[in-house]
Amino acid sequence: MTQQRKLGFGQAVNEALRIAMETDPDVILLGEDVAGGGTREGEDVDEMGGVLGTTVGLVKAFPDRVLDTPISEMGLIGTAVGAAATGLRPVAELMFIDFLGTCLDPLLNQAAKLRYMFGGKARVPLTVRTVTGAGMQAAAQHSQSLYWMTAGIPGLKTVVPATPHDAKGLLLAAIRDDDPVIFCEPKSLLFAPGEVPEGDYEVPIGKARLVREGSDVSLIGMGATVRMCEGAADQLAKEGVSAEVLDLRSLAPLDEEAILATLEKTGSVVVVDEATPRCGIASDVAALCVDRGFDFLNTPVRRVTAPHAPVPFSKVLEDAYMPSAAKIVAAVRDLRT
Amino acid sequence: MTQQRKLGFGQAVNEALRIAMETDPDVILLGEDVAGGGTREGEDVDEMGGVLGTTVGLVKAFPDRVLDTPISEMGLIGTAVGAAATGLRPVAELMFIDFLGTCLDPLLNQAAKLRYMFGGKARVPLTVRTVTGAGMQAAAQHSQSLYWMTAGIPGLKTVVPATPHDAKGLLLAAIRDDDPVIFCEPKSLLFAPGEVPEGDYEVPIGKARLVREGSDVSLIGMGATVRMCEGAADQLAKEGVSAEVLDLRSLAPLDEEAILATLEKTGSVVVVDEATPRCGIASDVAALCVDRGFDFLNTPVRRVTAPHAPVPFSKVLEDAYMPSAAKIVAAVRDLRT
Amino acid sequence: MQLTRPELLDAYRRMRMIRAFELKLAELVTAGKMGGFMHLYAGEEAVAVGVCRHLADTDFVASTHRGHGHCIAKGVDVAGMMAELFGRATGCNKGKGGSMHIADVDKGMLGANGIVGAGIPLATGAALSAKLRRTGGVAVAFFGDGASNQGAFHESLNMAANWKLPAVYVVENNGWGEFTPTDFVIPVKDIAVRASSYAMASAIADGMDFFDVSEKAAEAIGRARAGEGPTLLECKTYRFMGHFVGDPLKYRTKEEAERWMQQRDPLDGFEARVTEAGLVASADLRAIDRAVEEEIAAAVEAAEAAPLPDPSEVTTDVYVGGAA
Amino acid sequence: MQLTRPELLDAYRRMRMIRAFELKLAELVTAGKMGGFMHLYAGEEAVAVGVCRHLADTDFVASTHRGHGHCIAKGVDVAGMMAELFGRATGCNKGKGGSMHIADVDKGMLGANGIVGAGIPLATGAALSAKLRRTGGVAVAFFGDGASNQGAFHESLNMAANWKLPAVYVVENNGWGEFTPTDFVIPVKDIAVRASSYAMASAIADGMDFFDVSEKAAEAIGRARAGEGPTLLECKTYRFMGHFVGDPLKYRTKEEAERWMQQRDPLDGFEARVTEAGLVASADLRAIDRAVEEEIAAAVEAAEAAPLPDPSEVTTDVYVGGAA
Ligand SMILES: Cc1ncc(C[n+]2csc(CCOP(=O)(O)OP(=O)(O)O)c2C)c(N)n1
Ligand SMILES: Cc1ncc(C[n+]2csc(CCOP(=O)(O)OP(=O)(O)O)c2C)c(N)n1
Ligand SMILES: [Mg+2]
Ligand SMILES: [Mg+2]
Repeated sequence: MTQQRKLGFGQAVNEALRIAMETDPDVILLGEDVAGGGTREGEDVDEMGGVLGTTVGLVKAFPDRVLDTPISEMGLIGTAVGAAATGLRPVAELMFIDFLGTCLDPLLNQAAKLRYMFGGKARVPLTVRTVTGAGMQAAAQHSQSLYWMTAGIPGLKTVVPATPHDAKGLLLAAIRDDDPVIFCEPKSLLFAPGEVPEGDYEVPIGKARLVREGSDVSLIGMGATVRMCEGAADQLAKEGVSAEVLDLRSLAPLDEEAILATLEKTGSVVVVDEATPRCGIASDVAALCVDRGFDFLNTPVRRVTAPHAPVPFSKVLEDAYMPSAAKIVAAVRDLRT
Repeated sequence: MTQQRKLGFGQAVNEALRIAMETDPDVILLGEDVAGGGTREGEDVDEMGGVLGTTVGLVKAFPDRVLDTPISEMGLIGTAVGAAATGLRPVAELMFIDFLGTCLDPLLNQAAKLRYMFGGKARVPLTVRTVTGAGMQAAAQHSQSLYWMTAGIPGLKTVVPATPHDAKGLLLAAIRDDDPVIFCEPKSLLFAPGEVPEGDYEVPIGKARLVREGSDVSLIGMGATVRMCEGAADQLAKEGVSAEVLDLRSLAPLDEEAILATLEKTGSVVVVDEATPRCGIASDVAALCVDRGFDFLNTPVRRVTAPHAPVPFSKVLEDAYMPSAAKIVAAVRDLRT
Repeated sequence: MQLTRPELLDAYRRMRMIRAFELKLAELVTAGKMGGFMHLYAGEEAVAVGVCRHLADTDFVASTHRGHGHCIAKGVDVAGMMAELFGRATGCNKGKGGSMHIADVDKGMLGANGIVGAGIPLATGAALSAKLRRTGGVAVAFFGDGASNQGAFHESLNMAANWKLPAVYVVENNGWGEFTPTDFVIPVKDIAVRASSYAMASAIADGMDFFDVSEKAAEAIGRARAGEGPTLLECKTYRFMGHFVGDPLKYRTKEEAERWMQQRDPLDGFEARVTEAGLVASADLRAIDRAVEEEIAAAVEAAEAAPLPDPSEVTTDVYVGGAA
Repeated sequence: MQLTRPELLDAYRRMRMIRAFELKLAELVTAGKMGGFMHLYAGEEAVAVGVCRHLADTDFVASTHRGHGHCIAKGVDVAGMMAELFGRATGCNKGKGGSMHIADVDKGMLGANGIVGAGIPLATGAALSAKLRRTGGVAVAFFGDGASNQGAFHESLNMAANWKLPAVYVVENNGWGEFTPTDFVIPVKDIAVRASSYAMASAIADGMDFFDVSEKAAEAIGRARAGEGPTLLECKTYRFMGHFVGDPLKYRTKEEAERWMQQRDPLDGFEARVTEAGLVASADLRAIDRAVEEEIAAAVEAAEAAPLPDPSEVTTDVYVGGAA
């Protein structure tokens, strides 16, 4: 592979948005400050392009297609659903997934169900971009990993890329998907650079990524925890344990075959998720292993997740709260003794 | 045990509310039509006491403490949270749990987190009563079993009684609990009668109920699926299979010890939930079995749930959608071949 | 605004169709031939028909839990609706939606909605589509007085006013939200005043008078098409039957209901107006009544004879890609 | 409404404390000594202090993401706040909340809130408690112009007006919501007009003028205590610093900000007014300035020296019953 340029995760998202808008006039962006205000006539000011700068520059390129909304999540997401059902292909930004509580209905009862309730006579090609996860001391209401709530809703798809490469390709796939897709941008990865191909490409939704091969244990992560799994694998290698690392990428649909394949290979699984432990992706993976994968299991399936608690503010507490390579290594050691 | 009187599930709830209000002046009810309108001066009309009549009569007994609200779930649940944090012990009604999408934030980010965010300096003794489940052809937006969403939120408790006896005792425990509790009333059980003791008693939150003893397989259900598990156990008994039936009752906290105890006894578990399959209680139970219960497992853990789809309207489709004794029996047979 | 004779007959036919359809459903549900939660539109016919007569299939409406009237007014096939309510495979939603989700997107009918207030942002989105895609279309949200207390109402109207969207927000103020009188939960007399929070145009129509609704809807829709922004149109009306089929109606007085039904029935009012003006003869209307009854009887017969959905349909239509 | 000399000095001391506290935080965050998302209240001091001076510990306030000013005005201990922002075990939230959740329920401070608009129903609930428990207390919700576009605003004000709750809704209209000018997202000039949707009393105060805010807040709080229902009080103000610490401020002109800071600084206005009236000498105010600086310096020192929370604290306080 030829030497590629490196982009931050956010820059990769920005590039995907630009390509999607260039290739389809029905793609629009709407959200709070996605243009970024400050565009009054004759004033020497510049737009912010989102609270984290992810959409910077797009309003200049597509002046009529990047819409700042009021702080009205129910209104803006509901409007995006209605627009998607009537010909547009909107990319709505929910600034942080923690705000899901202000706009769940249009996703839960409208976007996810219109097609089914109407007997197949509707499509809702909506993408909701949102920021997830902890690690920036943003505290209890700006650090959650609530993708389990959307992943559990039939009719929605939910993806969480772990690299800038996948961020660009999965976002392009999400926007062009005819079903509603929740696209998660892990806070702790937003500025991490990685290789990103030029041009237009898609990463298929529903396919996990085998990050590294191994034979003794399978470390299954997603989003921000993939790096932790890789760190743990490095450490375990030093201890003579060969760990395979799988990046789920797509939380709904889940790539069951990839999970079962790595389980069959190693016989032992540790699932690592930033989210809280109850009713989450980690439980689904474990449940799959003990159902269809039962005959392959040589050890218990361990889940390394956040505790059943809100996200604390103080750095020491937030560190104690989050999964880490060390916690993964400890879980693997425990499985092998 | 002396012959007891029988009450419907809804009547048991009504009785619990009356006792709670009699024994604590800070207990109030608020919700849409919980009084039930129609109480204009001098008009010969009567109140409805809720869309399903569950709260009938209470406004007459406690005129200032049963409040009809506008159709404003965010406002009424948020108000209930604020009231709970400042001295009242509100019982708010969310008419159907499907409406969670209009009022998730006050539960997810306020009720569940205030105490933690404030370093233990707040308590939110709130109870939210809500109706769950399918079986009445109420279709996609009035038939969901979304208790997995609240069970997954740290700081909330979630219970779903399966009998009028437990409905009364769990509701009294929920109202008197100093943490926020989501109390689920399965639609299909609301008018099913059962024995209910007179007077004031509580059923502890966090404790499962062993419904029947068995030695070959454990059927673990909750709410409306407990009856299905019992029906399946009857059928299996005819086939010479001894099934133990466990009623979880409390979804959060989960009675892990009771689950592990029945697994240890039978070595084989089938979890039965009316909810959709992803990120649900069934996955949590299976994940627990393959983690702490691994050494007891003789068979895969099977989940009998609704499919990953919205709830359909047509009776034939709704029947195909829901779990049933027959589906449970089939799952057990499959495990044993 | 003078209506032609065909227009008058069509308006009457639609109003009569709604009335007859709803009465038939009450009969079928009470007889146990039909299931589900059923909210009937009888009494409010002039609103749906007075508004929708100004709309084309390319214009969108978002409806409520009380959606049959909006469907019929918007041109959804009555036989398909009846089959849907019988849960048949031939229903307009393949039997998957039922009364609370009855829809036909091809007719610009974005569905009844089981979530009070949820149709308001959907219509707002349809209006945004129309504006950005320059279709020349408009979007209408129908919703009740109770729905005007939902946050979705506030957020949507603010956005629509801000963006001058081609939308019309029609609040059907029937004096009740389930069993609670409107004045118990709304401290203002006219919901139309809420437009002032968004510097939005507003109007109040007599929802029992087809001509008044039609005229004010024409103005609002005209403004929307002309790019002059949205309107909040309040129609004062009354629900003749219970909140749902089976409602014991013990919370409101018989007198109140009878007053409305005897003095303000929109079909009677229409008939008096057009016959007195000599535009249409009663005999013409009776002929329509008979035709409507026959169409409904045929729809029931066809629906009862139609096949039920195959159980395998339970997991289709979840995703465009196919099964779940 | 004449203030006594001690009242004037106390008001100035609180406003100065807020200003100095916020400037110190900007310094600490920029220096990397403090983390988290930090929204500063500098410029809006007259609003928090002008309102809260009429409240007792038994009255409740619900705040916003920009909550330090409301805390200080409501009497929350500054050392405890500083320790909280340093994430220390001695913080008023044990280091678990931080800036966006800083609170002290014992002082009637129901917390900053990371969810825009979420404090409005919380205050409404506190007002319901006060009314039903007959405490004689009132509840105040502080929120921004942007928050007035949230459904929670609409639903809460409607309920409060309906029930005549002892509540005051204080909208801090600072002309911006993050980087978006208020007039980009709100089509009405005065947010106060939104009270008319609920037949609620309303008033507009100059949020840079402590005396005007204090007077209008007194009237609103008086009405609430007297059982005459809630008020929507709009205070026109301006945020002197960025939306958050680190905001490059490229979206608004320097001129706009300088105009406000030079001509409308609430502290300067207060000083001019009281010294010209001969009620207080500038020297007295300088003495307060010094005392405030010392108190803050001491708070920083104490906080930096204070212990961090024990990692085991991560799972305490989730439930009253104890650990998760
Ligand atoms: C979000 C939500 N809350 C509550 C309900 C239950 N509900 C169904 S209809 C209704 C009353 C609606 O009143 P209104 O908006 O005036 O319409 P109407 O029934 O009078 O036509 C209620 C409370 C619901 N379906 N959705
Ligand atoms: C529900 C929700 N949406 C969006 C945000 C992100 N956000 C934080 S502050 C803010 C602007 C708030 O503006 P305003 O209400 O005017 O208060 P101000 O910051 O001007 O004091 C936004 C959009 C949030 N925290 N919560
Ligand atoms: Mg109504
Ligand atoms: Mg502002």
